[in-house]
This record gives sequence, structure tokens and C-alpha cells, in this order.
Amino acid sequence: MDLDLTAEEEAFRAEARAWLAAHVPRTPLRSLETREGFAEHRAWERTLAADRWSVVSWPAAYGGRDRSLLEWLLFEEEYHAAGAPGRVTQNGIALLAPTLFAHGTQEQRARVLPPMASGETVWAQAWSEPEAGSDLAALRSVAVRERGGWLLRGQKTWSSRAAFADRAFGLFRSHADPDRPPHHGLTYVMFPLDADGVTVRPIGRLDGRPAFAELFLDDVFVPDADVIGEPGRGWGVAMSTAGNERGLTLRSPGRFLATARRLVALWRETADPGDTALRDRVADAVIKARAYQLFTYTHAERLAAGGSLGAESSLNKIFWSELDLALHETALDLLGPEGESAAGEWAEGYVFALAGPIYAGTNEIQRDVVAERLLGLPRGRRRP
Amino acid sequence: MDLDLTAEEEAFRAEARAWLAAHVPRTPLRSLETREGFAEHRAWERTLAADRWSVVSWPAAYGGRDRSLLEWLLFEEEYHAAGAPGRVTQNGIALLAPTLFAHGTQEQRARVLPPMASGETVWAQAWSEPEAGSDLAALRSVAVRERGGWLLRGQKTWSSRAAFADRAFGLFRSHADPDRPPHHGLTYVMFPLDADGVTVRPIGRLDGRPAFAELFLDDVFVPDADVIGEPGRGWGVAMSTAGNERGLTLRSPGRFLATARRLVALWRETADPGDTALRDRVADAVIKARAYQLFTYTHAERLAAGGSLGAESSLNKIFWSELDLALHETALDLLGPEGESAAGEWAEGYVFALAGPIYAGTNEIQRDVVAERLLGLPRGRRRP
Amino acid sequence: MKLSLDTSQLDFQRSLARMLGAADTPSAVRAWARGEHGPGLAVWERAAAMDVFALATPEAYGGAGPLPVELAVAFVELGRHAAPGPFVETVAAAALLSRLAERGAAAPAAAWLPRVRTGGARVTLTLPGGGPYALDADVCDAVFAVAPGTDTLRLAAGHGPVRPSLDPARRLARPCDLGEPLAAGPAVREAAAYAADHAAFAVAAQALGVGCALLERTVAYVRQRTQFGSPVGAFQAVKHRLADTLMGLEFARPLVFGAAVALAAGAPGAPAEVAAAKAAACDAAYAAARTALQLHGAIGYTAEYDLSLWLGKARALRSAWGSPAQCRARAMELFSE
Amino acid sequence: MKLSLDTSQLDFQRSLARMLGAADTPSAVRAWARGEHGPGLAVWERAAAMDVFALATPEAYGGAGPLPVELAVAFVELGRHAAPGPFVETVAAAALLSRLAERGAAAPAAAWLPRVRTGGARVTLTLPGGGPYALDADVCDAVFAVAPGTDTLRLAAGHGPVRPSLDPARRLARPCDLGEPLAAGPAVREAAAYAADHAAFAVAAQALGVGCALLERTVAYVRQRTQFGSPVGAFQAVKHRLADTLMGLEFARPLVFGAAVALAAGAPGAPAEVAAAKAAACDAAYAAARTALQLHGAIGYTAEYDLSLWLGKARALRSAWGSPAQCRARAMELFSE
Repeated sequence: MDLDLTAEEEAFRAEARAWLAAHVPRTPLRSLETREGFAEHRAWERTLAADRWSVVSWPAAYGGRDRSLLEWLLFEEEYHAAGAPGRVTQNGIALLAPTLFAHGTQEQRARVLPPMASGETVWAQAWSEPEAGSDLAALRSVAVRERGGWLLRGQKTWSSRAAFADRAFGLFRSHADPDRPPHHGLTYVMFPLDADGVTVRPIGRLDGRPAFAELFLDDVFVPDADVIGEPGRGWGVAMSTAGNERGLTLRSPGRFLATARRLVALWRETADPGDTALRDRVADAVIKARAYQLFTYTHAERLAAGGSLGAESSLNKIFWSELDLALHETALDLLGPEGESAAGEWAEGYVFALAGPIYAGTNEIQRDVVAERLLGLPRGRRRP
Repeated sequence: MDLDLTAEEEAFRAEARAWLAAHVPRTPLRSLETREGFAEHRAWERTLAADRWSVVSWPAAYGGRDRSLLEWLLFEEEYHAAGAPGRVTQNGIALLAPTLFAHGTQEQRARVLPPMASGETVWAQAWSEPEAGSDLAALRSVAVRERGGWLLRGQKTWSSRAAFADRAFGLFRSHADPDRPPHHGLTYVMFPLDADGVTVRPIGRLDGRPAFAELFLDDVFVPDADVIGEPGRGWGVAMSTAGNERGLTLRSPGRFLATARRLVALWRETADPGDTALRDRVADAVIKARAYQLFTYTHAERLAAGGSLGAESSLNKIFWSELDLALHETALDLLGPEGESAAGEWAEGYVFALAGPIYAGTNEIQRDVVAERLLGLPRGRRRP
Repeated sequence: MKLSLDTSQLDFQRSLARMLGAADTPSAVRAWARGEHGPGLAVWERAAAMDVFALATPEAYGGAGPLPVELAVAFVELGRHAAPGPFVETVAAAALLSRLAERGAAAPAAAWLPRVRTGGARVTLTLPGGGPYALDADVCDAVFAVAPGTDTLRLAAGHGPVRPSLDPARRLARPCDLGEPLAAGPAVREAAAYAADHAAFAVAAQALGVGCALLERTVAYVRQRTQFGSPVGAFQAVKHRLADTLMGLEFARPLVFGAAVALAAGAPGAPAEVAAAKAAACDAAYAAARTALQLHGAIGYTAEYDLSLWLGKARALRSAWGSPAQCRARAMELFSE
Repeated sequence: MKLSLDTSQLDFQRSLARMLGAADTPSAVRAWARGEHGPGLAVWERAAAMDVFALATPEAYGGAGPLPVELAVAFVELGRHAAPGPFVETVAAAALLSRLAERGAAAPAAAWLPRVRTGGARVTLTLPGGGPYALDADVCDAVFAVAPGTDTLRLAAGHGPVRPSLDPARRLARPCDLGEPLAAGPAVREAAAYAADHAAFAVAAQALGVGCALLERTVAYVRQRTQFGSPVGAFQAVKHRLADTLMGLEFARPLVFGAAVALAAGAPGAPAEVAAAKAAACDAAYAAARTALQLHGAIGYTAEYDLSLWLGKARALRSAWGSPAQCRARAMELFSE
């Protein structure tokens, strides 16, 4: 057992670090959740992609470097340590791309992935509906068969990035069969956000910034080429890579390691060193960030050896979302009366972190999954 | 709104304080959970009763002083502040006596209460059975009709005090009716522990001391005079005063106030004053002890004004049991490496406190009750 | 001993609740956050007409105070309805000025307290032990300041730029360093401590109200929101989390009123009682906010849904007028007698 | 990078688990608590025969060590089976003596390490940063002591009376103040710190095993225990509490093995890694104990039910070889590079 990097991994890490040092904008970009900030972030993706740093673990053919999952983790550590901007392409890269690699056609991959990698096409996710949040199988929006494709009708909500993005992906009910469980008969489709029949209503999150949107879909045409996997089998397509959303590719340890380091720095600056109550909270956050890093290395190794990340991604999701909140709550408490200020990266990070236990499957659902699938406790019907 | 005592209350408090100062044993009695300690505690009850301090809120006819609930709370504060011994008569006084006051006959009260108040008869509770813990209505032990009374058969367990007590009280299934819910057809009886057919098997708690016992009942005869309330209606009889067990008469604030003061003293002795992490935990315990005191005063006032303590006693139960654990866990952490020692009152108190979230209705059940009855959330069937 | 509210206190509570419930405070907060103070000031004036400020003003200045129990009643309702404005600071200023007058510096009290009583003067302030910001200075008639480590009370000549808070109703500005000295010496130090206790006490009551509102809204939501074929509120994890929220609030409540009694009695232990109340009430309110957000899910995370107004306030009140650590340090004195 | 166990490590783990599983450690603990060491010592000898102590003994003394990863494997299993005896202290003593030998004081190592390796010597010790008690001194061949603030290693001439611990398997005694000095000077200070790190590390691994045993037993219990017509494990509150318990343990595990890697590499950050592992593993184990007790209910609260053996150990290990606060203070250095 060791934590040693190979010479090649070290070289890759050094190359990434050097590139980031030379390219990361000196002054932070404007918030991703504003129109101007969104454009700045899209431009940054172009810069990343130009030197093939946007998707290092992808095949070179799609803009990547064929790097291992571990190398991607190392890149992420460097990326966050360098204070580089948030990734506007995250929804596409972390959620849609794994699905395309697993279930897409060669044509789809060749058409969709390169502009995703370059930030030319920014993707939004469109899973939830007003009556289908945690209970995602209760989806009501439909895909109706039409010559050469499908017509989408209905309403999606909490669509992250949709306020300013180009395209979206989601599940639609295409085959109604009241005798089968509700997750049957769904179809996984990709669709444009500027098409006829699409209305995007941005929704402000707690700080008022439009981090997500409602989508109203009124006979939006989607060609067959934009269906992923078999029509009617979309649930399986979506779930086969759902672990990615909860697990390590959505929230790599680099992010929390960087935040933990900033928290230690804040503690050194602001805290009375004798205030061990706050020191213990900082230490807990540091310990957990380290635990998350080592946990993720272990799982990356298992994946690289051909293993899979199943229900364990639920543990992962609970852990990072609670860690992120603890990091930011501790920072606000360290800031004292300044902690209520809505300005500054700690406040923005706090507002962002508050959503963590809710999205990507609420932590309540994840705890059910952990108990049932990892511990073998009796399967509930998700009923009280 | 005020916290002022009347002159009479002050005088009562002063009298109690003076009496306790003169009578509380200088050296602590041996553990209540040993045969010798049990005898010492029984003798102490005699001393209390001789000067009418054992049941101050009872009518004088039964050995009390006709004092108000508030005065009883004041007495309890003085009692615990004086470091007086644990009450071996607690099960009888806190659980059986309220039931007798509410549902007993005049004859039962006259016969049972005075020897209870003097410690001559020490009572054990006998609710649980191996298959009926949280699910108390699943009781299987039976009371079979017999001329002039009932024959008890079956097994009870976790019977507190039963290792050394004289008599016990509990519920038995007397009327089987598969068409009615399981809490119908139960009868509330009092029975001797030294009778023919009773086998008492003491059970050691975590520290090995026999704090409770299993009771095996093999045709134990109980005369009709020892049935409380109507046969078959025992559930209602027991439940009408169940709030007492969870609520303020089982665990009065005096106990926790005294422990919180000892904790502050321990902190002053042992802790680095700069260790704010432990200080915050001590402060939290102090704040909670004070909250419990004020909360209880408020409820005592409401009861005195003719109100009742319903599901609120569940809040009470969760609060004191968690507070008791927090007090003792903080003390053990303050003690550092000495904290693992099994000797000493903090260790004994810790072991005792560990049971708090379990007995008198688990805290899980209490949270269900709070959610359903105080917040009006949908009633579960206690099923997943 | 008497710990329940009497009839006139209950009447006052109900009247205030009725007025605030009818006042559309969420809209007032949204306007306030944009610097449009009109709707919020209308609420302020109605509260003044119901004698909220008279409760903090001594009889010598036309008031009925100080009446801490009634103030607790008022601040619980103000918190429950998320009323915007420098209520806490104006009440604390009344405590500051009346205590100073008792100690011989009567001029500032004479100048300001009659106007405070009627709601005609909005006052904000910074004091040692509080933060550097004067709440809502841009809408106040006076900004008082006692700088940390000093014993001079100044009427600040203005304030710095207004900064937004995580609570949209709270607008933060630093008092300007210049300004007329109104009083100096040990009396200022003592009056400032007395006023800071009143501020912390009012925040505790306000936080309790905020927590109650969050709990009530969440209970209502989970009873009607259905997922997996059941009301969300039927899931045991949801039930237990709400039960804990209720417990936190129900055990903070007696501490808040216990602190009121101690302040009313001028008890030497009052600062510790206030600190205990603030620590418990602000913890309970913040826990209620986290629960409310989690159990609402995404809808709770949106600015347009009114829940957000209470969520931010629960966070902001944690550090207003005494951090959790400061309160705990002081609460250690509860049992010092 | 390689973080999974290799085949020989997995084989070792399985063999040890098999041996311990067959050894009826609960009975051995109950006897040990009464001062009847026979059954416990039989386990000790079987562990020694499987080279557990050789893992801590350098090759120069016939051992194979130090091999921290293998030691972590061993201590997780020892914890999981609640094996009684001074395993941690004997391994820490091996670290102390081998480090002292490297620094020039070779005589104690030569005298003791060959016997440690074979299990023929049971050794206990007290060191600065640890508590005042030497575990299981009454069954040890040597009691080493470095008093806090000193740099002299003594072979204590005996020990004080044996006191019971909340963990019935742990028998506590103070080393006697007299005894032959074996070495002195800065090398002792450094070796003592090195040994204390090894003790904390072994405790962390042991605690992880203890927590896993508590979780496994509780999961098994709630699957079969029925109340209200359902297995207790079907209630959401029970499920969520067990899910949290698993999470605590699963995220402590990589810290324990990360600390092993750091110790193996002689990394300067090793003390911080060890401290992080101990804080996390002991917290997770104690949380597992609280959960296990609560979800078992009364049966879990009885001494005769074997769960009690792990419950007490989880409590005792919290303060053994570094309090939670000490570990956190040191873990702050994790990111100091």
C-alpha cells in the first residue's frame, strides 16, 4: 500500500500546475449565475479546451488526454488549489458524458462531446418536475411519437444552468402502461433550449441569482438521433450512471481540499488560537477533507481495476454535501459579525453548499439507499 | 411574569434545606444496585418518611405534606443539591402512586400508599416482555380468572428494581379478543415478588449491577383487591398516567441542576480555561439544565391551574434523557484518561444515563409521538 | 411564581400578530431589501401605534417601560413575521439612553426618548461586544456609537456604504468615525453593557419567532407535499427532524422569558440569563432553518418563495449581538451564585 | 498509488479473523475482567504465532517490521473481536525500543525485542501524551515508563492497584515510581513521541474494528427483531442512524490506512495523519456504540449480552493515547505543508 505517484503522474501533475499558474485569471470571474459571468466562464472553458485541459480523462478524439481517473483527481486538486473558476460545463461533463460513453452511439459521441468539451455547447440537466422531485419516477412530461422523432410536452423545473445554457437532457414519459411500475416507459432525450416551443423561466436561488430555471415544453421536436439508448428504457440509461452524479465525478476531493486549506488560513487570520471550539471544527473539516480524498483514491483505484461504484456513491454524496456545509458554516462562524455579509466567496460558497443535501438525490433518499443496499436492511416501499 | 416565591414557599424550601443539611449521610450510600446498598437506601427512606419528607406533595393521610407541585420541585432541587441518595421508592412513587390516585380504590390507596411512602414496601415495574418492548401492546403474559382473583402466567423482563424489591405492578392479558386491537383486554395488577410461582432472575446492566430482573410467573395468584381499575381496561389505566413516567415526576430538574453544578465544578478543577471546546459543552449543559428547570416550572404552573400534560411529556422525556447523557459524556471527556475508570460517581452516572433514551418509551417512539400529536403530522401505523 | 402570560399580555400578542399577519411583511422585506422603505415603515408605524416602543421607554419620557416580558412577546411576533427595520437597535438605544439618564447624563434621553416612544425616531447603534455594523443606518434618524474599548458615546455623523446581508431585510453599514460626543465615562461603559444585553435579549426573542415561523411553514408544507404516494410528513425521518426542531424551540422559549423576568427584576444574573437565551434561541432558529430548507427541498432554496426570508434571518441573527461562543462563555455564570 | 490490500495482506486478514472468530473472545474478555488471564493469553499466543508482533519488530531482532499496513489489518481484527490484552502497548513498546536502538541505546531493544516478537514478553508502558495508566500491567513482563516532561525511560519496579475500566477487558494500573533507568536524553523524548504515535495509530485501527463489530451486530439484530409487526430495521429512523454509522466508519477507514502508509514512509506528516485517523475512528466507533445500544434497546444494556464488551471499549478508546481534542489539535497540521 502506498500513496506514491509514478513519474508520469508526477509529470502530468507538474504540467497541470504550471499551466494553471500561467492561465488562471488573476481576478475571479463574475458569478457563474449571471449572464456576464456565464459568458466569462464559457470563455474560460475555451481556454482550457485549447490546451486540452477541459476533459483530461476523455479520449483524445473528443478533446481529452486519455488520462486515468487518478490523474483526473490530481488535475482536480491542482485546479482547485489554483483557485481556478467553477466549471460551467459540469452538467454535461459529469452527467451527460458518462451516459453517452455508456449508452450513446458513435455518431452521438462524435457530434456531442467535442463542443461539450470546448464549452461551445453548455448543457443543463432537466430531471425534476413540480410533482417529481425525490420521487423522480413520477415524471409526467411526455415524449409523443412523431415522424422521425418525438414531441416533448410538459414542464421541468430546478434545471441547473438552464437560465443561460444551450441544450438540456432529461427523461420523458414515452410509453404509458398503467400496469407497470412508474419508472418504465421513460425515454432519455437531448433537446435544445432555444427551439420552438421551449420557454425558459429563470428561478433565483436564495441569493436571488438564477442558478436554475423552469422549462415549459410545448411540442418541442427532438429527432431520433437525440434519443440516448432505447426509447422507453430511459430510466435504466439514466440510473446506470447516476452514481456519477452523487459520486466522485461531480464533486472531486480537490474542491474540498482547497476549501479546507482556505478555512485553515481564515482560522489563522481571524481566530483566537485559544478558541479550541472553533479550532476543533476547523480540524474536523480538515480531517474530513483528507478522508474524502483518500476514500476517493481508493474508489478510483477500484474503478480502474474494473470494479464499479454502486450504492457506495450514496455514502459519497451524503459525505461531501455535509462536509461542504460544515466548511462554510465554520467559515461564517469564524467571520463573526462579518459572517452575515452576503458579499464574498464564503457567503457565495455557503449559499451554494446549502443546496448540496438536496440536489443529486436528497440525503434522505441516499440514507435509505445506504441502509437498504449496503447494509441489507428491509427494502421500504418509500412509504411511511 | 415572575419567578418569586411566596413567603410560605421560601419557608418550606428553607425547612427542607435545613433538614437535608442535618440528615443527608456524609458518606454516599453504597450502590442502590447491590443488596447492601439497597438495604441502606431503604433505611434512608425510613429516615425521610419519619420526618415526612418522602412524599411532600401527597395528602398528609398517606404520609405527605399536601404541598404543591412547585413546592415538590423546590424540594427536589434542595434534595439533589444536598447530594442526597437516589430514591429506591421511585418506581412506586412516580409510576404506581399517580395511577392509584387516579384509578385506585380508597381501600387500595389506604393499604398501598403509606408503606410505599415509608420504604417498607419497595415497588418494581413490570411492563416489558421479551417480545413487547417498544411495542408494549404486544404483551403475552396472561391473567386467568380464578375464584376471587387472577392467576398470572408468563414472563416479564427489564423489571427495574425487581432484583431486591417487594412487589411489582404491570399489565397482563386477561381477555383475548382477536377482533380488537392488541391494547384491549389488558388488566393492571399489583403482585408480590416473593409469592409462590414467582421466579426473579436478576439481570446485570452494563456495569454488571442487577438494576433489573426477569420475572417468571407460574400461576401467581392475585386477589381482585390488587387489580387497579376495571379488568380488561388496564391499557387506559396505565396510559392515563404514562406522562408521569416520561415527564416531570420521574426526572425533576433538581437532579440535572445538581449534576450541571458538579460539572461546572469539575470543569473549574480539571479543564484548561482556554479549552473553549469543552467549555462550550459545559455551557450547553448548564443552559439546558436551566431550560429544563424553567420549562418544568411552566408546566407545573399549567398543571396546578387544572391543565394536563399530554404529548408534551414526550418532549420532556427526550430532553432530559439527552441532557443527562450530555452531562455525563462531557464529564468523562473532562476527566481525560481517567474518564474510562469504572469507579466514581461520574462513571456510575454515565452508565445510568445511557439507559435514559431507551426506558420509559424509547426516544424514537417519543419523537413519533411529538410529530404526530404535537405537530399534527400524519399518524403512522408504526410501520415502515 | 408566575410564568404564563396574563390576559393583557396575551391580548397584546394577539393584536400584534393580527396586525403583522395582515401587513404582508414578505413584500415589505423585498421592498426594504431594494432600499424601498415605504411598506416597511408603514409596519413600523403600526407597531409604534401599538406601543411597542413605549414598552422600552421609561414613564418619565411618556413610555410604560421598561417591560421586558412584553418586549419579548413583541419581538417573538416581529420575528415570526420577519418584520424589517431596526426594532432591536431602537429598543437597545432606549435602554442605553435611559440607563445613562439614571446615571446623570440626562440630555440624550430627553432629546431622543420621547421620539423613540412614538416611533417617530428610528435609532441604530454599535456597541462594544456587538459587531461593527449599525443595522439599517440608512433609514435611521440617529446612529449612536460606542467604539470597542472606549467609554464615549457619539452621535455618528453618518454611515458608510450599505452592504447586503444574507438576510435580505438587514442592511449593514458602519457608523462614520466622526460625530458629536454625547456622554463619556464609566456610566457610558455600564449603560452600553446594559443596552447590549437588551439587544441580545431582543434578538433571542426575535430568533425564537423566526424559528417558530420556519417550523410552522415546514409542517404545513410536508403535510400537503406528496412524494412516493404519501405526504412527505409521514416519513419517519421527516417526523423526527421536525420533532427535534420543536424541542429546540420549546426549550428555548422559557429561557427567553426567564431572561425577561431577570431583566425586569434587575437581577445581577440577568446577563447570563440573556446569554443563555440567545445561545439557545439562535441555535434553535438556525436548526429550524436548516430543517426547513431540507424538508422543502428545491422550492425552499428559491428567493421567490417566502421561506427564504426567514432562512436568511436565522443565519444572520446567530452572529448579531453576541456570537454563540460569547454567549456560552457568559452563560457559564448562570450557576455561579 | 496503491490503496487496496494485496493478496498476502488479505490472506493475513482472513487467517487472523478466522482464528479470532473461533477463539470465543467474549468469554476470554469476561475471564480477563475477573483477573483470569488464561483464555486471553491463549489468544495472545495464537496471535503471536501468526506473527502479529513480528510486524512491529525490526528484522535485526528476528521480526519483519515495522509493517504499519499489516499492523492496521491486525488491529482492526483485534478490535472487531474485542481481543483482550496489551496488544497496543506491546507494539508501541517495540516502536520505542527499536527507535531508541537506532539512536544508539541498543541494550533495551536487545533485551526485549526478541521476546516481544514471539509473544513471549507482554509489555505495557506509559508515555508523555498518554494517560497515567499502564494497561494490563498485572499480566505484563515489563512496565516501561517515561514520565511527562522528562526524558528518562525507566523499567518500573511494579505497579499500583488494578482498577477496572468501563471496558471490562482493560485493567488499569499506575506504574510504580521506582525502577531501573534504561536510557535518558533527547533520544528518549523522540522515541517516546514515535511510540506514542504508534500507540495512537494502533488504537485508531482497533477502534475501527470495534465500530465495525458494533455495526454488524446491530444490523443483524434489527433485521430479526420485530416490533409493531415489522423488523425494527425497516423503520426509517433506524435505517438512517445505521447509514450514518456506516458512513462514519467507511470514511475513517481510509484515514487509518493513510496513517499506516505515512508511518511506513516515515513521512514528516505522519503524526498528523495518525491524529486524524484516531479522531475519526474513535468518533465513529463511539457513535457506533451509541447507535448499537439505542437500537438494541434494553438487551444491549445488559452485561450478559456480548454487545456490552464492544460498547465499553468504544468509550475507553476515545481517551486512550490521545484525547479527541489533542488529536484535533495535531490534525490541524495535515495541510501545513
